[in-house]
Amino acid sequence: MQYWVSAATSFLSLCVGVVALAWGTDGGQAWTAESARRLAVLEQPVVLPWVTLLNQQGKQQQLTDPLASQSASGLTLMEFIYTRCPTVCLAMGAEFRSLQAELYSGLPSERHSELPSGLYFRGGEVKLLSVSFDPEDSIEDLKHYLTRFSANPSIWSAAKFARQSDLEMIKQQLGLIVIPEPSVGYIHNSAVYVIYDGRVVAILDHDDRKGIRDVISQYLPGTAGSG
Amino acid sequence: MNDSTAIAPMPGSSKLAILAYLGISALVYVLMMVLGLLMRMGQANWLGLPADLFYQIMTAHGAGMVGISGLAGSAVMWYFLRRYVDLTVGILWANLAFFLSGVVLILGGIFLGGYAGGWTFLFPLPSHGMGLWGPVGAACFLGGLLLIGVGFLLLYLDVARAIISKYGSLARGLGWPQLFGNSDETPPPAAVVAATMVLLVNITGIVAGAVVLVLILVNLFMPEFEVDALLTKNLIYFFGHVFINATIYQAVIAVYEILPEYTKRPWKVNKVFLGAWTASTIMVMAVYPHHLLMDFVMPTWALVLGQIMSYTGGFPILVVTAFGALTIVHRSGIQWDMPSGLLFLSMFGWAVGVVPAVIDGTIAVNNVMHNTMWVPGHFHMYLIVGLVAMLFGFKYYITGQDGKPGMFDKLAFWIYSLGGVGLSVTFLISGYFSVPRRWAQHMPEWVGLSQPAALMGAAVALGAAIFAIRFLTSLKHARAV
Amino acid sequence: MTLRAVIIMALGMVVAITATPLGHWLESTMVSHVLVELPLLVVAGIIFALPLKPVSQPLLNWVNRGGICGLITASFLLAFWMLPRWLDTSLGDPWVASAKYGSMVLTGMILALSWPSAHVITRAVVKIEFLTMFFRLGWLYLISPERLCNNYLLTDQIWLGRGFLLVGLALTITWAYPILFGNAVLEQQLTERKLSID
Amino acid sequence: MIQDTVLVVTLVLMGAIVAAFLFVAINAKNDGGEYAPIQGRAYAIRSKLFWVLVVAGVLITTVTTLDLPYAATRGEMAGVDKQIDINGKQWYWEIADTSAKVGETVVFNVSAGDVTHGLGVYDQDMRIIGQTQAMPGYANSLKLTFDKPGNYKLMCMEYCGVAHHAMVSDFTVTE
Repeated sequence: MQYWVSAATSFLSLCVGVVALAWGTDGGQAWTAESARRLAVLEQPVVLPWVTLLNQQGKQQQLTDPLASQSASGLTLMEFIYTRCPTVCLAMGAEFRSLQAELYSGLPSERHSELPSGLYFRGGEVKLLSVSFDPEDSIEDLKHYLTRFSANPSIWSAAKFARQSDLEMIKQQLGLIVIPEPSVGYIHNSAVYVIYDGRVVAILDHDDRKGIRDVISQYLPGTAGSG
Repeated sequence: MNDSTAIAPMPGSSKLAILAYLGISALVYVLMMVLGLLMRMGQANWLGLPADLFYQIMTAHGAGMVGISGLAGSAVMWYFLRRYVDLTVGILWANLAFFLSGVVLILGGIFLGGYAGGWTFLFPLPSHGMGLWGPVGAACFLGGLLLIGVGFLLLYLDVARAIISKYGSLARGLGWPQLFGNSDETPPPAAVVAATMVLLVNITGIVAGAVVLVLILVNLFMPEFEVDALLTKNLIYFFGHVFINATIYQAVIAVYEILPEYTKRPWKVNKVFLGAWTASTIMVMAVYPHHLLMDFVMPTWALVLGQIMSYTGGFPILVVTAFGALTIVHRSGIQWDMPSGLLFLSMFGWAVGVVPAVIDGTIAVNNVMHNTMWVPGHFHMYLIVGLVAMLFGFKYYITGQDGKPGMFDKLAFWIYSLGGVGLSVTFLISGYFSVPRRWAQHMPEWVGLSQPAALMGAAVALGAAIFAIRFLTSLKHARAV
Repeated sequence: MTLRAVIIMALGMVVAITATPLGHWLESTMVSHVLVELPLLVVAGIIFALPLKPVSQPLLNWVNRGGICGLITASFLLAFWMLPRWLDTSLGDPWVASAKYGSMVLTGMILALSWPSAHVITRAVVKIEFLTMFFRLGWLYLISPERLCNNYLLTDQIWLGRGFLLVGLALTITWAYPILFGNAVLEQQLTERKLSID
Repeated sequence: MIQDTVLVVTLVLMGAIVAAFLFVAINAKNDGGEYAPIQGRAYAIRSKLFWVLVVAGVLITTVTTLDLPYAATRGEMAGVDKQIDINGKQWYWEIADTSAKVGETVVFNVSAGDVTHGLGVYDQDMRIIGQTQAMPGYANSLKLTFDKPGNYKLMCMEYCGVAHHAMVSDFTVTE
């Protein structure tokens, strides 16, 4: 009898363990905190709070509305940076520059079929936004950052938080990690946040071009060609 | 344990377990030989075998033969070792249970999941099925291997426990005090020495296999974890080589135990014997780079060491075990019957198979022989004519079929042994003609080589089938365990 | 030193890790987090379980025969906190951090209450699986193309990978030596508890 | 051709083992009486055999390891006329150049794009003249000198999936 009780408890602990691991990885889909927050956003988009930013011209703007000209149905690709960043932010900037070239073909929509593959979008509907989390970044620094990557002001803007307390809220809500590190500046998780209709609908690797295209064509079907 | 199902007149769960091991292995051997025959017939253009099916069969044949050889070899080891140490019957059953569940997964992975990546699952092939199989099929196959590994791990741990509790340590099990020190104590019997060697190399091999299998499984589902192909290959061959070698090293215990019974001459465990087994322990683990001689990026020293180990690895077999068997049989007045005949044949098969193996282990030769039919040529020689003959010899022995062999037995013996030698020689000759191994479809000029090989393969399968039937129908006479 | 003193020291260690900057300091690198802090908590748990043993033995004989159930539970607890996701989350979320501290101490207690009744084969399997897992994790951490934890640098991760391999190697040597060359304690253990599986 | 030497040596040595086993098998049924003298003679033969094998082994090992096929992979390219990059993929070879001239010493730099393959170079008689493994992440350099003109074949030697046997390309050596 004792034997069977122990066999049952062992089996039970095995089952509970398997279930716990499955729960802890969203059924094997999210092994890291990064993949977990991306999965969570896909399942349940995060509504962005009312956060005021200062852009590279020193003007106030809302996080959800980086360029005044943007239409309500537009889409924003956002990333978090700091301008002194010697490593990953450079890669992110370079990636945004090439994305900008792709977005801004300058062709009217009826001629999209003539575009070589990869050049899908007409400028104006997809915007780029680089947000600095570094309180030491000045308006001048933001301006330099954009110049360094030949940003087109009608597509790509840079901004910083008007109030540092907003940064804490954003970190909480989006799972953004920023850790000061004496030797490198900051450790942070690099990603592209896709904002649509005031909500973060996807978080992707900054160099995941295919993923970014797919999301854009999902939300703006009229403007994107078939992948 | 419930003994009511045990075979009369000598009940006992351990006897039932050993007979289950041997019975299952007899059937699986015949089945796997038929699979081998199908492949040869396909290559001989006598059978329209689609390539995907050919490679699935190849995968099943390889994994099946290696696995069942491990299982049958461990039964031989267990049977004789139990004469000297106290083994756990429950573990023996547990291993069988793990083995059979592993087999189910493997067969499912191959024939339902379409997995045809070869039993060596050379990374990153399992994740590149190109539509023929997906990650699930490959995972079933790899998971099956893992399960089988867990079962064997349990078995070898129990053997280790038993040997340590009687002799104190594994070094004593290998007879080191007698070999290196001046100990006057009687050294452990041959079965204990051999079992110690086998458990040492196999536990090490299983650990390496368990690491690499899980890494490949991770890679299947998370391809961003790119495993290094060369490191993986090293571990796979370490594990694979050790495991398949150990099958023979555990089955040879039958020769040590049974031939002396026949010849009334003792198989003396002396310093040479102990030295040979200690050397084998190290060499079996260090020789695997001879599988990697064509990986030019490997360090030169490792490859040269592979060549040297492959040469010296033949010494204990030729100079000690095979020579010992010859000595013990020579002018002994031995009575030739099925057990003694098959065991003597097995020593021949092992010894003669060493020759092409060692020659292929030479770098200059490997450069033109690696992955040609030469390679299966050598190991079919010492698996068919060596290991399997050894196992069937033991099966005749345990079912009490010594004494005058019947006509069918004699016929099967000659069909099997000549077929086995012939099959291996046709493999070797194909290797001489540079025919690559593992090709579903042969070039027209090679088909002529496969046709006699298919006939020989049929002979081997027929012989083995007769052995198997004779074994299964004589179970009721089985000796006590 | 009395048992009481040892327990108080262990308690002090747990408090130091969970409630003082020591914990924060240990968690500042991945290697010390995983290979120092977590094992220390497990050790504390083992110590806490010492006085419980005689009290709980009747119950354990009932539900944890051969220590199997406990060892399975402990393995899953350890496995859970080896998930980069939860290790990472524990750094920012105090609830998750508490769960981590608690479950590590619990793991130690479960181990202490299961190990003595575990069969020698069970122990060997656990040990082998344990060191094999160190090799697997070490290898995985060394080849991971990206940061597994947002809170740690890639180089940190590589150091942990090397640490895993080193610990695996050290465990292999420590456990293999007596088996290969013999020691009195082991022999005694083995003869005392010969078999009981069938 | 090295295959001929290999076959002859193998057959001779295997023949010796066959002879030894036949000799014992034929004499086995005669009871020779005391085991000790038989054993004594056998041990004497065995120690001779051991030393013969040791001496032969040292000689053979020395001779056969003087010239290893690994030099090109270690970067020694002296006397090389041509380097050709080859990349193995499921299931074809990407070959930078499929021709060479008689007498030219060619180094094939062999790698793989997906899984492990093996590059075997076959001459016009369909015999291997050299091979190396093709592995993702590694480049093995196989050095060959083409003495005879004709159509050579590059074939896959390492099982790489269901069309493994179809992974054959041509290589031409001209005067």
